Amino acid sequence: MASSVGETAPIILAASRVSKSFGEIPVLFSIDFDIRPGEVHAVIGENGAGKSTLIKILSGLEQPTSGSISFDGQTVVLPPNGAAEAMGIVLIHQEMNLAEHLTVADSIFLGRELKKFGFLDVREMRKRAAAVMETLHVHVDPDARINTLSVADKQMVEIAKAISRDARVLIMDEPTAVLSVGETQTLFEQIRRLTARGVAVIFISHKLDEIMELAQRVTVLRDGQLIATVGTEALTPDSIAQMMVGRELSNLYPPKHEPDVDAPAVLSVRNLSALGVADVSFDLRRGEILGFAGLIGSGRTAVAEAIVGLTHRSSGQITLDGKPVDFTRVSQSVDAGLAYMTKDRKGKGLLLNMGLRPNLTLLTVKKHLRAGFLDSASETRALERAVRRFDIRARDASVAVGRLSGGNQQKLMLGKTMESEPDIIIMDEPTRGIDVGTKQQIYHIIAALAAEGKSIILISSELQEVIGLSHRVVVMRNGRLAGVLEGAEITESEIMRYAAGIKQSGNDERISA
Amino acid sequence: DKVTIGVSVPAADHGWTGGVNYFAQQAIDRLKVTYPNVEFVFASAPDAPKQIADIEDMVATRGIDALVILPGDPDAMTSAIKQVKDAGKFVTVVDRQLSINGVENLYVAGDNPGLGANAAAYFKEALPEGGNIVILRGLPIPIDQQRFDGFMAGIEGTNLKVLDDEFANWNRDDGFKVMQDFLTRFPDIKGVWTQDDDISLGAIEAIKQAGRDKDMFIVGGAGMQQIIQAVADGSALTPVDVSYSPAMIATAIELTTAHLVSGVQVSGRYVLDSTLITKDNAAGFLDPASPF
Amino acid sequence: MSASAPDTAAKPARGFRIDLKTAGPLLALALLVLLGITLNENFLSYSNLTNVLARSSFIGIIAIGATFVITAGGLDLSVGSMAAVIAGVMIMVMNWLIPSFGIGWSVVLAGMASGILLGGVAGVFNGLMITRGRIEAFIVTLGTMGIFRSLVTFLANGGTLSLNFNVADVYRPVYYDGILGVPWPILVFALVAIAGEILMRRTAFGRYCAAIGSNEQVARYSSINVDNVRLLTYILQGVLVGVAVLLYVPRLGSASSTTGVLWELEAIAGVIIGGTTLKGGYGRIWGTVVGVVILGLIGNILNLQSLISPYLNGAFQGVIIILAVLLQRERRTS
Amino acid sequence: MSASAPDTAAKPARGFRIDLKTAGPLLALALLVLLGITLNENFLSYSNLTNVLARSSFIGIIAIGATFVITAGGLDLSVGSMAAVIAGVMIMVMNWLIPSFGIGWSVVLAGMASGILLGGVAGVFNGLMITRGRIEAFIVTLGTMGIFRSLVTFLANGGTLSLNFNVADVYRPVYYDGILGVPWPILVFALVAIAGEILMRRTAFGRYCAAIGSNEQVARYSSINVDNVRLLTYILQGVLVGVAVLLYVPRLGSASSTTGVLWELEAIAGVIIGGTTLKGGYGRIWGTVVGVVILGLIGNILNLQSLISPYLNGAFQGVIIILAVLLQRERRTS
Ligand SMILES: Nc1ncnc2c1ncn2[C@@H]1O[C@H](COP(=O)(O)OP(=O)(O)OP(=O)(O)O)[C@@H](O)[C@H]1O
Ligand SMILES: Nc1ncnc2c1ncn2[C@@H]1O[C@H](COP(=O)(O)OP(=O)(O)OP(=O)(O)O)[C@@H](O)[C@H]1O
Ligand SMILES: [Mg+2]
Ligand SMILES: [Mg+2]
Repeated sequence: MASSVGETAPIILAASRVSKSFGEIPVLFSIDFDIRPGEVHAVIGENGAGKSTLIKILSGLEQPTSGSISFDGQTVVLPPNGAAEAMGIVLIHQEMNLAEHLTVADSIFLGRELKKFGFLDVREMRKRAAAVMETLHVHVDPDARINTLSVADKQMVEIAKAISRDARVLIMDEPTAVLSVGETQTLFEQIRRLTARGVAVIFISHKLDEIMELAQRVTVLRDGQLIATVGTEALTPDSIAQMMVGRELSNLYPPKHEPDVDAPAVLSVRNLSALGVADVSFDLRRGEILGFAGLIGSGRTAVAEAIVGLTHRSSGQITLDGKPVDFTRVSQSVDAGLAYMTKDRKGKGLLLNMGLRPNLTLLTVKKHLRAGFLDSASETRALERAVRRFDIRARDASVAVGRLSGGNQQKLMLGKTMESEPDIIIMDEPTRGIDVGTKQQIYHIIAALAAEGKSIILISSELQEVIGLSHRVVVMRNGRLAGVLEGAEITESEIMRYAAGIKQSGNDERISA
Repeated sequence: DKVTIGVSVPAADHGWTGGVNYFAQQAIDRLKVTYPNVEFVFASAPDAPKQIADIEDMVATRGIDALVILPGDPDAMTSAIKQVKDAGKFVTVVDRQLSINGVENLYVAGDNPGLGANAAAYFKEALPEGGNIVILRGLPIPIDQQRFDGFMAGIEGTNLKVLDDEFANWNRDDGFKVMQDFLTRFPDIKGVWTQDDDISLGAIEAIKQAGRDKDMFIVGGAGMQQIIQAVADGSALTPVDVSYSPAMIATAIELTTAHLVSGVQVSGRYVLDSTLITKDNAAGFLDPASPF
Repeated sequence: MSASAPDTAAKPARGFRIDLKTAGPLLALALLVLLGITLNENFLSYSNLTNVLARSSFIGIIAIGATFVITAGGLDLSVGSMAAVIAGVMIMVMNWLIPSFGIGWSVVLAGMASGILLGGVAGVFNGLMITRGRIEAFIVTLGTMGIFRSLVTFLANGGTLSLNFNVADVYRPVYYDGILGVPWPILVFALVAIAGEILMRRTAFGRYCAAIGSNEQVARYSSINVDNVRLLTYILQGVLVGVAVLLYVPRLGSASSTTGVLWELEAIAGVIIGGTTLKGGYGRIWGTVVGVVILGLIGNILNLQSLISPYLNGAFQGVIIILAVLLQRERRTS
Repeated sequence: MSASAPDTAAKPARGFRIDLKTAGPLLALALLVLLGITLNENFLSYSNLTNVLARSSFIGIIAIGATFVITAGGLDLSVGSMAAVIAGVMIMVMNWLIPSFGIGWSVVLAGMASGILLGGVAGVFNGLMITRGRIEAFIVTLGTMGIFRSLVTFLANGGTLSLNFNVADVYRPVYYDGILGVPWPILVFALVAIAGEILMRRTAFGRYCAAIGSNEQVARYSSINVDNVRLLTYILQGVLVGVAVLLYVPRLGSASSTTGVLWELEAIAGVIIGGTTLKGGYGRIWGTVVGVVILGLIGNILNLQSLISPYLNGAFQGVIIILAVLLQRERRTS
């Protein structure tokens, strides 16, 4: 394979004619891949294309069915179970891989604890953990237990864990999926610092602009086949997308239909306070897509969870279609036509040990009862519908959901939420880990729902997405509402100003309108 | 002045120990009225460590002057009881022999080998030409072994053939199960020795269910009222029983109290015989108030 | 393989293919039966098989309840003591009602009703402490295990509670008779098993149990009322203990502090041998039935031979239990 | 641009702040002590306190092992039976060595060594079946529970194995004497607890136990040798059962099939009362010590008074256990 980067540094890690099957099912076909010190090499492809599988092979977590791996020019069999870390191959998993009971510092040093006289040097580990977190501008207590952190903070801990190791090859599987622009930039700074020191970085992302910004080379996979490895300078986001999906991707975002300014507010929130939320008020109109932007931990999820009754509300009123409601259980909000889709698909969204069908219908089991008993035919029909609508790809319906590729899990969760046919949908990072092709489909679905008269709250850390879809955008900061943007105001810089606290608006008159 | 007597018995985990608990408390209630200046401390324990803990607590916190103890596991209890003795307390041991001699001041003994021997004697008499018998044993602990050895010694040299023995854990449910399976396995059984009336009650149901109550008889032990009543009524299935009264604990408490209060000299061994209860003498063993 | 090719998309459910995980316990059962046949020609006799199944039915019915509790991520250590206290109270209620109702089925039915009711109440108590009190199931049911056991000892004054003989005669057929030669306990066990299987596989409740045991958070976010479902599992367990006791009391007509000792362990063992996961999330009623029957057969086989010293019964039991599960594992990974 | 807002996040490290979760069992302990004091003036006497602590030491030492097993997501039901078989073998070894070694410390030391060794071997067996055999810990240790118990019954021929009295006299001080008025069992318990606390908090092994119990996959991907760590927890458990038996034998001088019955339940209860999570991932040695002492005190307090019928002891115990954990929960959520 001809290198498209005119580098002279020797290849550090390479895969040669690597194939992989799970049981009978082939997922990778004779892939060649290599990376040099100081290089960022991106891997892109549709959901289920085999990206995660490839990098698992490159880090020893899976063994190839055929083909070989070479490291420092030597053909090697990588040791399993993360032992390749000792060789300097460090992986950040796509699905967060942290033990929930441990503390942040414990997690960062798990498996290579610092010791003094044979005992753990707890103080030093805490200090170093804090230092790494500092370089990432993350403010979490090194003694905090993982199960008290938000999804984004967990991702940052995962990143901290990886960059604190002496990596020669750092592999990142969609590290930015739950990060907002700010965190992403911090991460990129760290990546550049590392590559400057000669670390090789393999980077997977569905966000093409990130790839353009960071990578020198891009390898495109489609259905387990190597399509091409090319230098980024020769590419545009459009051409990458085309290589990935195999077709032209015009208009990622559908045209916004005119928001009906006179439409009644279907959901009104007044002075909502809850854990992580203070005094939030806003209205959601019928047929409207209301974006929620903000930094990590700015309280967007907390607002949503307080509305649907997942967390305790300390004060504030919520009205639905003019009627005051007080949800204390999710079932009440679902029955009232208000559904919330979590961003934590592994921890809160899907039963990883179960098949597709029970997962899809879990929220709406009652719809599939006939004479009180589950009607599996009806469930199967629902699954077939969801598979078609969201392009879910799985070996078969009985495969444990935990074995699906990340993006397909996300699609299944979308399907699950939509099964309840809600009038109001709160989507928390709905396109987390989804490829551009499917993203486009989902955007169209969201827009179509709004056009039908459904109302959508779109919580997203991807600013482009918020801007491309929303009629109005709520920006949150520190658990409070920092501003509401409308029409031409909705620009990246405006949102960032509010989010960062540079701009603050007395927006009371606007939302009470 | 005030006298405190500690009474420690095994927990009421089957019929016979249930009887021990009952008779001990009866005796205590009765004696409390008779001797207002005597205080009793009563404890029952499911196992040896707990029973040792009980008597340690009696010495350390309740200031007992005498201890009446039916040791669940005498070998394990010996040194703990010796400590009580060494602390200057009067010690009465009931039913089970300690593993060192001379620890106790008074020994009120039941006769476990005798229980087995008595039953064996009846089998020899009832089946002079011999025949097949099965044995349902208690729990694998020394008392059971003593009874079993006593029985086996008693039938040695006869034509009585022990088809098999299994543990029924002094428990009705297990008596039922083991007997059911013995009945399945052995088409010809003439006699059943259960050495305990709780086991008998379970076995009887199994025999009746199989419709073989005419083919065999069953001998238990310990003198449970229900069985004694059947013996008195002339039941063919339970023609006899062997006494082993849990009321021996009451005797021990009474003797100890008498000694402490009125200085009656009691010492040495009181062996309470295991006697064969037959239709003729059953009336003397009936006590409608007894729960056992 | 192309992107939109149907073979990569979800295929429908697999239908009636034999589940490998089921094969494990079934294989162990088959081997035990073979062992039984070689050891004793009466093993396969009608009376032996009905004996074994009938006496396995109490534990079986309780274990079916335990399957739900464990599937939903819980545990109930109190079932054995609960059985004892229910048996004791049933007997007391029946004895007490004789003067007013006279000897007959009305007394027995009243006793049965009280048993089921008490089971339900005990289940509610366990369940509320666990769900509303937020105390670990292990601790709550360890506590109630002691409490129930104490209660029955107290009620029986350390001895045995016996059912009035005349009432016992009326009640006896419930254990010893049956229809078409199948004893009632076996029939009830079969019915409870079928109902349990349907409840587990074909109702929302069963689905919710598995979801909660698999991931409580996901269940909560999926609008399942976790506390109520969990509470229901404990109530169901209590009621089923009541049902088991209905069949137990007519057998010997008595209850004491030893009634039901270690039933909890046997029930849980049956559940786990049957392939249900102890940590929750996956339960199989059918497997539980097989597991319980395996346990019943082990005892039966031990009594049918003289090769093994009775001192070693426990060792034999232990080895078989481990082997039964080992077989399952082997097949699972293959 | 700086990322997440500092004021909603990062709290300073906790330093020596009292952990609320610890406060629960400690509070329960304090209340029990208060109750003891009001019931009997001798409660706080030196002899009573040393009595209670010394006899809690067996379960305590075993429970410390169980804390590691449970933290790593395992379970060991066999500890009680294991204690019995170790005690039996120790006694047999000592009796058997008398002819060659004579009466004296050499025999006792050889017995002790054999006890520890046997514990380790039993632990290796449990651990290998679980880690290499891939059988649920519940099933393996339920199996070995039966096997060990049978073995001791078999060795004792259904009766009791008793230590030669002369050797017993040499050995006795190991339970009844001590240094500076503190009996050996208490000293050993304290030492094991301190070592356990250090092992749990200050070594990679303890950290790995928590990681494995919390998420085995994560542990595996962090290149922790999950099987070996888990195996080590069972070996540690076995060795600690051996240590407990070293102190137990001089107290009772005998072993039988009833030795150590239900110790497993008591040990697990102590662990859970102390705040360790039954499903693994979080363990607290310090809490286990408190939990075991609470259990020991409950028994002691029941003996301090004659108010409660001994038939209701179990109920009292059950209520206290639930309350001890309830206190913990209340504080935790507040
Ligand atoms: N352990 C497994 N067992 C069976 N099939 C698997 C397993 N892991 C992955 N697969 C299958 O392999 C294929 C490739 O999955 P992979 O996770 O590599 O995709 P991906 O490119 O990372 O997708 P995404 O962008 O959605 O993360 C998928 O069809 C997936 O279902
Ligand atoms: N269980 C919890 N305990 C304590 N604090 C919490 C908990 N859950 C959330 N928080 C805090 O509440 C605040 C809001 O968190 P949340 O995850 O809702 O933010 P967010 O803006 O939705 O995050 P993201 O940008 O990742 O979507 C954060 O400061 C978080 O630390
Ligand atoms: Mg992936
Ligand atoms: Mg036999």
